[in-house]
Amino acid sequence: MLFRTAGQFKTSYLKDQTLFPVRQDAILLGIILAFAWVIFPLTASEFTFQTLLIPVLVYSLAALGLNILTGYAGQLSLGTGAFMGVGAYACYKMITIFPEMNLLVAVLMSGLFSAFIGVLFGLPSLRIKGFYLAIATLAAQFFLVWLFEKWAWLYNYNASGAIQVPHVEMLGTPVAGPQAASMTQYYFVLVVVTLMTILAINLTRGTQGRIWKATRDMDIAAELIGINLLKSKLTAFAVSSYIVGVSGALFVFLWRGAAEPNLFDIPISFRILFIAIIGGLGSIMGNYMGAILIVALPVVLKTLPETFGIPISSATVEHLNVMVVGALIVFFLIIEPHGLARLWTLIREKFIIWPFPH
Amino acid sequence: MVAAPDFLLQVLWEGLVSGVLYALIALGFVLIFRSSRIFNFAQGIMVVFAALTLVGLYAMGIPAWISVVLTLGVMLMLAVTIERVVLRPLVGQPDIILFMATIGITLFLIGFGELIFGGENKQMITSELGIPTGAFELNPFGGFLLLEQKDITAVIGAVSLVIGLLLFLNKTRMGRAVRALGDDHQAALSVGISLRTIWVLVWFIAGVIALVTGVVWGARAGVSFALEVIAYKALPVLMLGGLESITGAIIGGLAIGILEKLFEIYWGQPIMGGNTETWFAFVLALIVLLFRPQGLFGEKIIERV
Amino acid sequence: MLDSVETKEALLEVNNIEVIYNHVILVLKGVSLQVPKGGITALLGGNGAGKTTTLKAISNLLHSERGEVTKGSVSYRGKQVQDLNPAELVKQGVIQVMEGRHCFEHLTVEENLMTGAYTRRDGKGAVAADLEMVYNYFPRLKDRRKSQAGYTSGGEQQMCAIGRALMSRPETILLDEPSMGLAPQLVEQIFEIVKSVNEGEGVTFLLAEQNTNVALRFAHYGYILESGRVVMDGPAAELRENPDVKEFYLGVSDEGRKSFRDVRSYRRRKRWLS
Amino acid sequence: MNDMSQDGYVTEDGRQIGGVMMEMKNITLKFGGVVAIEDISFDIREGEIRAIIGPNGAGKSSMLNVISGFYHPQEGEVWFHGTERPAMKPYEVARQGVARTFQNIALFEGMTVLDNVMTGRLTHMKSGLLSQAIWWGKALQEEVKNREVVEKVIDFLEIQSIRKTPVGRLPYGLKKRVELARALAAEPKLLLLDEPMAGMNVEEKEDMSRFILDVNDEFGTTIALIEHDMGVVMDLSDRVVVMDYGKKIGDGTPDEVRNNQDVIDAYLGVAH
Amino acid sequence: EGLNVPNLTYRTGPFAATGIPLMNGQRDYMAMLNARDGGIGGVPIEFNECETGYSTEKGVECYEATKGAAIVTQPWSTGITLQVLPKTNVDQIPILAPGYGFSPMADGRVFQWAFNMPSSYWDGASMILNELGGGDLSSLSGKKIALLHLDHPYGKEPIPFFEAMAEANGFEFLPIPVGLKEMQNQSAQWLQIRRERPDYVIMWGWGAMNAGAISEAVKTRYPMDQFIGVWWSGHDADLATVGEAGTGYRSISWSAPQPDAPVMADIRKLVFDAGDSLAAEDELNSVFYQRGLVISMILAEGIKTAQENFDAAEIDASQLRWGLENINLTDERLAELGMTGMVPPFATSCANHTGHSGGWMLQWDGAQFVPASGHLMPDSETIASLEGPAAAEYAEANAPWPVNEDCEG
Ligand SMILES: Nc1ncnc2c1ncn2[C@@H]1O[C@H](COP(=O)(O)OP(=O)(O)OP(=O)(O)O)[C@@H](O)[C@H]1O
Ligand SMILES: Nc1ncnc2c1ncn2[C@@H]1O[C@H](COP(=O)(O)OP(=O)(O)OP(=O)(O)O)[C@@H](O)[C@H]1O
Ligand SMILES: [Mg+2]
Ligand SMILES: [Mg+2]
Repeated sequence: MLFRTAGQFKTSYLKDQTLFPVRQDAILLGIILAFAWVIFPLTASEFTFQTLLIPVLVYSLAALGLNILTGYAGQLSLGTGAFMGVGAYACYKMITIFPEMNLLVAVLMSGLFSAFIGVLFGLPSLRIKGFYLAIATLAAQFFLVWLFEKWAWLYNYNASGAIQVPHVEMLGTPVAGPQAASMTQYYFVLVVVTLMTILAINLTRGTQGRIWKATRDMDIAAELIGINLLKSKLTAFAVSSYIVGVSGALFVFLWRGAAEPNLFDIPISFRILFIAIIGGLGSIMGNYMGAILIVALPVVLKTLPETFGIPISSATVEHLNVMVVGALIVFFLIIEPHGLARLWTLIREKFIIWPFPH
Repeated sequence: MVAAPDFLLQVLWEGLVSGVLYALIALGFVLIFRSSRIFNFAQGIMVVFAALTLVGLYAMGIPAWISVVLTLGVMLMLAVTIERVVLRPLVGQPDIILFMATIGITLFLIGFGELIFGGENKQMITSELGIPTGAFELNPFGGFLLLEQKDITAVIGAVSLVIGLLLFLNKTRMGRAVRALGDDHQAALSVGISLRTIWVLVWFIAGVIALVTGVVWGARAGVSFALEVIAYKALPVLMLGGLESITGAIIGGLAIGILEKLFEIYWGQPIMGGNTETWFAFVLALIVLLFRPQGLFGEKIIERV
Repeated sequence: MLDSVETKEALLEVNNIEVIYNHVILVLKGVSLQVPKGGITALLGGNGAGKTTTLKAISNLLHSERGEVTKGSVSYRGKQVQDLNPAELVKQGVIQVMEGRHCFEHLTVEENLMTGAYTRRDGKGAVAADLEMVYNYFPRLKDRRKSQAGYTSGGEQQMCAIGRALMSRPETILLDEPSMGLAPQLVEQIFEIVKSVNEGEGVTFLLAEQNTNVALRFAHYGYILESGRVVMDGPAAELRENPDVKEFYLGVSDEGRKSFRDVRSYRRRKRWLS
Repeated sequence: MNDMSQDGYVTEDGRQIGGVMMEMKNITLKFGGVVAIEDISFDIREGEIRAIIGPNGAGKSSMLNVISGFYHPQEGEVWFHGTERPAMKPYEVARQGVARTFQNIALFEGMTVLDNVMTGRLTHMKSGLLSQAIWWGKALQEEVKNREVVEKVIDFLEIQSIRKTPVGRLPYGLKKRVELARALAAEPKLLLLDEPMAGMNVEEKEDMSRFILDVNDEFGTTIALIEHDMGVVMDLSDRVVVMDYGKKIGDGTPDEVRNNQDVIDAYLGVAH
Repeated sequence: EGLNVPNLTYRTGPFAATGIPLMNGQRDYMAMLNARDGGIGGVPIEFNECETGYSTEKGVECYEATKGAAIVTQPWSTGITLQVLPKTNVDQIPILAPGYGFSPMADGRVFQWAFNMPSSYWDGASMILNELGGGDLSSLSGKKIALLHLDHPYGKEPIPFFEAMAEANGFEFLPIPVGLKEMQNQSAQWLQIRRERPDYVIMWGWGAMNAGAISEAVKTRYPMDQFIGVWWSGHDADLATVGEAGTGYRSISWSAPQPDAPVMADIRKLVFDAGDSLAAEDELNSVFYQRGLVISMILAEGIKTAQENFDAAEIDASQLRWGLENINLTDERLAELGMTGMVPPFATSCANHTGHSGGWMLQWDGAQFVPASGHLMPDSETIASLEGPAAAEYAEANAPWPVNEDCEG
C-alpha cells in the first residue's frame, strides 16, 4: 500500500504548484494587470499619478517587505521607515558619486545596503521576542534617523540637511529629478514593483516560505524539527530590508524628489505597518489592497466636502480625516483581523460553495 | 564632571524628573498590558486628551477641582467606550492586531481632540490645582541647585501611584483576576472573570494615570498635541523594566531618565552633535534585553514543549 | 440508581443547536441533549465529532473562536442562557474545564486555584476550606503550590484546571477530556473524585470523553456524537452492552480484549456519516 | 536483560532488533529546585519500540527533550551511534535523523496540512535562496521530489482529504496524526513520540497503533514512545523504561515491568 | 472665475499653535479686500486653504492638487518649499514664502520663481548680530553666542551665515539643536547652556519648541535680555505661558503689530464683526495675526502691480511672477494701505527676490510685544557675498537648472 507509481503524480504536482489552480483567479489577475499597465497610465492625470498611482505602488512595495518579516517570519518591526531611509540615502550617494550610473541598477543595489543594516539590527531577534523585539527595530528607527540628521556626508553637506534628487536620465528620457514626467516614473516604479512581487511570491510559497512561517507559528517546534532559527530570522530580515530599501529609493527618487531626515521617522513606519496589517499579514496581495485603502482614503475624504459643496474649513476636514482613518483601521481590524486579503478569500469561498450556505 | 559638582547634581535632578515622567506613562502601558497583553499605544494621546479636557473644562469657568472630577468622568466614559467598541469585538485576537487597534484609537483621539480643543498650546492650571510653582534654590559646593516645587510634587505623586498599583495587583482579588486575564482569556472567561468589568476598570485606571501625567507634564511645558511624542519615550522604559512589571516601569523610567541626561550632557553634546536623547534610551534598552530578554523585572518567557 | 436519575428533571437542556465557525464551517448539525440534575452525563465520540464545540456552545465560549450558534437554544433550569456571557453563567453555577488544560501559566498553582473562587462571595474562610479540600483530592498540587503553573507537567496542569473549577463551588461542571494525558491510576483517581463530588456535593457533570471505557463506568447516561450529530444515546449500562460500542469504542470483541499488535487484521468500520 | 547480546536480540514475534543506537548515561536534569530527572541511564536499540512510562511529572517529556537537545542536562552523557554527542542545538539533533511529536500539539497553526508535512522535509532541502526566488531549476525539482515523499506519507496516514485545510481548524486527534506525518516526512532514524494517543478513542488508537507498527517494520524506524494507555504500551513496545519523580524504577520487557512491584505501586495501580 | 490663490495651511499637527494666527491673518486680509474692493482690480480673490499639518507629504499633495488653477503657491514650510522648488521651474508657478524658505532664494536669476520678501533668515541673523554688537560687530569678538535651533531644515538655515560671521568677527558660535521630539523637554539643551554660559542665546524655534525654551530659560534663570529669537519665535501665546517672567525677551521681526492702523479698522468692521473670521478677539492685535495680514498684503501688491503692467484683471502665474519681481512698497503706498509701521518699505527686482526690508526688535513687556528698537538693517554685502555662491551651488547640484540671464543686477 506504500509504494505507488510516482510517475502519475509528477505532472499533477507541477500543476499543483502553479499559482492559480482556479481559472477565474488567473482571469481576474489579468484584468488587474491590464489596468495597472495600460488603462491607468493612459487615463491618469498628473495629480492622480503623484497622489495615488505612484504612492500606492511605492507603499505596497514597502509593505510587502515588512510583510515578509512580520507576516511571514513573525518578527514585529516598527523600523520600516528608517530602512527605507537607508535605501534612499544609499541611492542618493551612489547617484551623486557616480552620475553615470544606471538608475535601475542604483535602485536595486541600494536595497543591499538596507539589507545589511537590517541583518545587523536583526541579530538580537534570536534572543528577543515579540514586542520586546520591537525595541530593536525602534532603536534602529530612531538611531538611523538621528544619523541621517547628523552625518553631513550623507546629504553632501547641504545647508538644509535635506537631499535633493538630481536630474537622472535613462535612454535619453529623464526618469528622476524635476524634469521627469510622471508617466515615465510610474512605469519605472511599476517594473520594479512587479519584479519584486514575483520574487516575493516565489520565495514565500516555497521552502524558504515554509521555514519562515514555521518560525512565526511556533519557533520552538520549528527548531526541534531542524530549522536553524537564527538563519531563518536573519534571512527574513535581509530579504525584508532589501525590499524595503528598494522601496525607499523609489520613494525619494521616483516620487518625492527631495527628502529631509525626519521624513523617515516613525509615522511612516506605522503607516506601512497599517498597510501590511489592514491588507493582511502573511499575504502578498493584501499589501496592494492595504496600500490602496490607506493612500486613497485621505485623498478621497479630502475631496468629498468640496464635491458635495459642504462648507467646512480645510482644518476641520483634516481633523475629521484623521478621525475617520483611525476609526476605519479599528473597523477593518474588527470585521476581519486577518485583513482585506482574508476577507477576499472568505468571499471567494462563499462564491465557490454558492448557492449553498455552507 | 567633578569640576562643577552642583551642575552634576542639577543634571541628576533633571534626569530624575524626566525619568519620573517617563515612568508615569509606562505605568499606564504596564497596567493594560498586564490585564490583556494589549500593548496600548494610545496611552500617550490619552495623556494629552486628559490634560486638554481638564484645561478646557476650567476654561469654561468650572472650578479647578470640579473640572478634575469631571475629567475623571470623561476618562471613565472613554474607558467604557473603548471596551465596548474596540476591545470586545477583538477578544482573543493576536497581540499585534490589538496593538494596531490602539494605534487606530490614537489617530481617532488626535483628530477628535484637535477638533474640540483646537491645536493651540494651552497652559496647565498648575497653581489653580494648588500645586506650588515656586522653586527651592540650594547652594551645595558653593554652586546652585534649582528644585522646582512642581517637579517635587510630580515625584511624590508618581511614587504614591506606584505603591497603590502594586497593592492593587498583588493583594486584591481583582488584581489577581487582572493578571489571570493576561495569561489566558478563554480560561479566565471559563472561571467567570468578566473581561468587561476588568478591562473597563483597567483602562479607567490608565486614564487616571494619564491625567496625573498630563498635569505634571503640562505644568512643565504647556499642553499641546506635541506632548503625544513622549509616548515613544515610554517604550524603552517598558522594555527595560519588563512589560508586566510596575516596579520595572518606575526603575526603568528613572534609569533611562538619568542615564540619557548624563550621556547627552557629557558625551552627546560635546562629541556627537547632540540630540542623542532621541535614541539613547532605545539602544540602552536593547543592550539590556540582550542579557535579559524579558527586561529587568519582566515575567520570564515560559518555553516548553 | 439509574432510574432514580432519569426521574430527575433535566437541569441543562440543549435543543437542536447548530454551530458554524468563521461563517462557513458547519460543525454541529443539530445536537440535542438533556443533562439531568445530579447526574453524570457522558458525551462520547471520535475526534472532531463536536464534543468540545458542544460544551463551548453551552458555556458561551465560542465567540472568541469566531464560532456562533446559528440555530437552536440552550436552557438551564428552564431559562434560556445562550445570550448570557460566561461570567453570568458561572454565577448561575455552570463552569467549564477546558480541553487541554488552560492554566494561567504565570500564576502559581495556588493563585490559579484561587482564581476559581473569583465569583464567590461567601468569605475567605469558606474559600480557604475548599482550597484544603482540593489539596486533599490532589496532594501533588500541594507540593507544587508555589511554582508557576507554566512549569508544571501536563498531568499537574490538568489537576490544576479541575481543582480550579471545584473552587467555584459549581452546581454543574462541564468537563472536557479530563483523562487526556493522565496516568492510568490518576484517571481512575480523577473519575473517583468526579464521582464523590457528584454524590457528595451533588454537582451535576457533563463530560466529553474519549476514554469511553472509564467514562461509561462512571457516567449514568451517555450520548455518542459523530461528525456533529447525536447518533446514539442511552443509559451507560445499555451502551456498554451495545455490540458496536463494544467493538469501536471499548475495543473489546467477543473473545475479550483485543491486542493492539494485531490491529492490521481488524475490520474497519465504514463512516457513513462523515 | 543480560541475555541480550550487544548486537541485538530477536523479539517473540521474530523481529530482529539491532545493537544500541542511543544510550543515555547517568542523566540528571534540574530546573532550579525541581529535579526533573535524577541519574537515569537506559539505551535504545536499532529497530525496537521503546516505551517510557511513569506518573505525571515523572520526567518523561523532559527525557525526550534531553534526547532531542531542547534541554541540556546538568550531568550525564548522551551517546548516539556509539559516539558521545556534544551539546547540540535542537536543529542539529534533528539533522542527525531524530524526529519527534509533542505532548501539547506543536503544529504550525497558520499553515495547511500539506505545508506542515512539507516542513518535515526541510532537513533534506538544499536549494539556495536565489534559485527559489526565480522558482526554477534546482528549487523546482526539489519541491516536486520532496512533494512525492510527502504525498506517500500523507496516503500512508490516510489524511489525503485534509491536505489543503489549515491545521488550526482540525480537531485534536487529526492534529496528532498530522504531527506524526510531519515527523515521518523527515524519514528519521529515531522517532520520538510524546503521548501520541492522548485524547483518542479506542478506534483511533487502533489506527495510530497500526501506523506506528507499519513505520517500525516497513522503514525499520526506531521508536521511543511515551504513553499512558497501558494496553497500547504493553502490546506495542519491545522494552519499557519506568520513571517515577525523576528516578528510574524499572526497565525491561512489558511482562517484566508488568509484574514489577515498584511499578505497580508507583504507577499501574492495578496489574494490567 | 477669480484670482485663485491657495494657501498650504497647517492648522493641525505639532506646529498648529504657531500656524493658526498667521493663517487667520492671511485669510482675513483677503476676505477684507473682497468685502471692501470686491477683490483686487475688481476681480474677486479665491483664497482657498489646503491643510498640510506641516507634513511634507501632505504639502506636496496639496501643491499638486492646487497648482492647476492657481497663480501662486504658498508652501508654508521649509520642507515643502524644498520639494516644490524644483517643480516650479517646470510648472511655471511662483512660490511665495515671505520670511521663510531658503535664504539664497533672494537670487532671482537662479530662483526665478521663488520669493521670500521682505527678509530672509540671513537678514534676520544679520540684524540680530548688528543689534547685539551695537552697530559694531568687532565688539562681539571674544563673546560666545549660542544658537538654539530646531533640528530641521528651517532651524539649520542661519547656521552658514553665523559661521561666516563668527569667522570674520572672532566670536565663538555654538549651535544647540533641539530634536523634534525634545521640543517639549529641553532640559538637556538648557543644562548645556548653563554649562557653557554663552553671552547671548539666539533662538530659531517653531511650534511647541518656543514655549518650551522660554519656560526653561526662566527656570534656569537665564537673563532674558540676552535671549533673542527670530521672527517665528516671537509668538504672544508662547510668552504668555511665562508672563511677567519673560519680560525683556526680544525677537527680531520684519513686521510689527499696529492695533490702531486704519487697516485694522476695516478688518474688524468688514471681517471680524461680520463673523467671517476664524480668529479670536484677543488674537487680532497679536504679532502673528498682523504678520499674516502683511503677507497677504504683499501678495495683493504683487497681483496689483501685475494687473497694472499687463493691464489685465485676470492675470496668470507668469504675469504674477513679474508683479512680485516689481513690487515697490514705499512709505506712501503703506500709508495708502493703512498699514504704516506694520512692515518696513522695500522693493523687489528681477535679481532681488527678497527686498531686504530690514526690521525691528520687538520686546516682551510681560503682557505683549512692543517695538524696542529703531529700523535695523542687515549688512547686505556680506549676505550678497554668501547668497551668490550658495545659489550657484544649488543650481549646479540640480543641473540642468534654468538660469534667468536677461536680468540686470
Ligand atoms: N476554531 C475553529 N475554527 C474552525 N473549525 C473548528 C474550530 N474549532 C473546531 N473546529 C471544527 O469543529 C469540529 C469539531 O471540533 P471539536 O473540537 O468540537 O471536536 P471534538 O469532538 O472535541 O474532538 P476532540 O475529541 O479531538 O477534541 C472539528 O472538525 C474541527 O475541524
Ligand atoms: N522548563 C521547565 N522549567 C521548570 N520545571 C520544569 C520544566 N519542564 C518540566 N519541569 C518539571 O519537571 C517535572 C517533569 O516534567 P515532565 O513534563 O517531564 O513530566 P512528564 O513525565 O512528561 O509528565 P506528563 O506525563 O504529565 O507529561 C515536572 O514536575 C515539571 O514541573
Ligand atoms: Mg475536544
Ligand atoms: Mg509529558
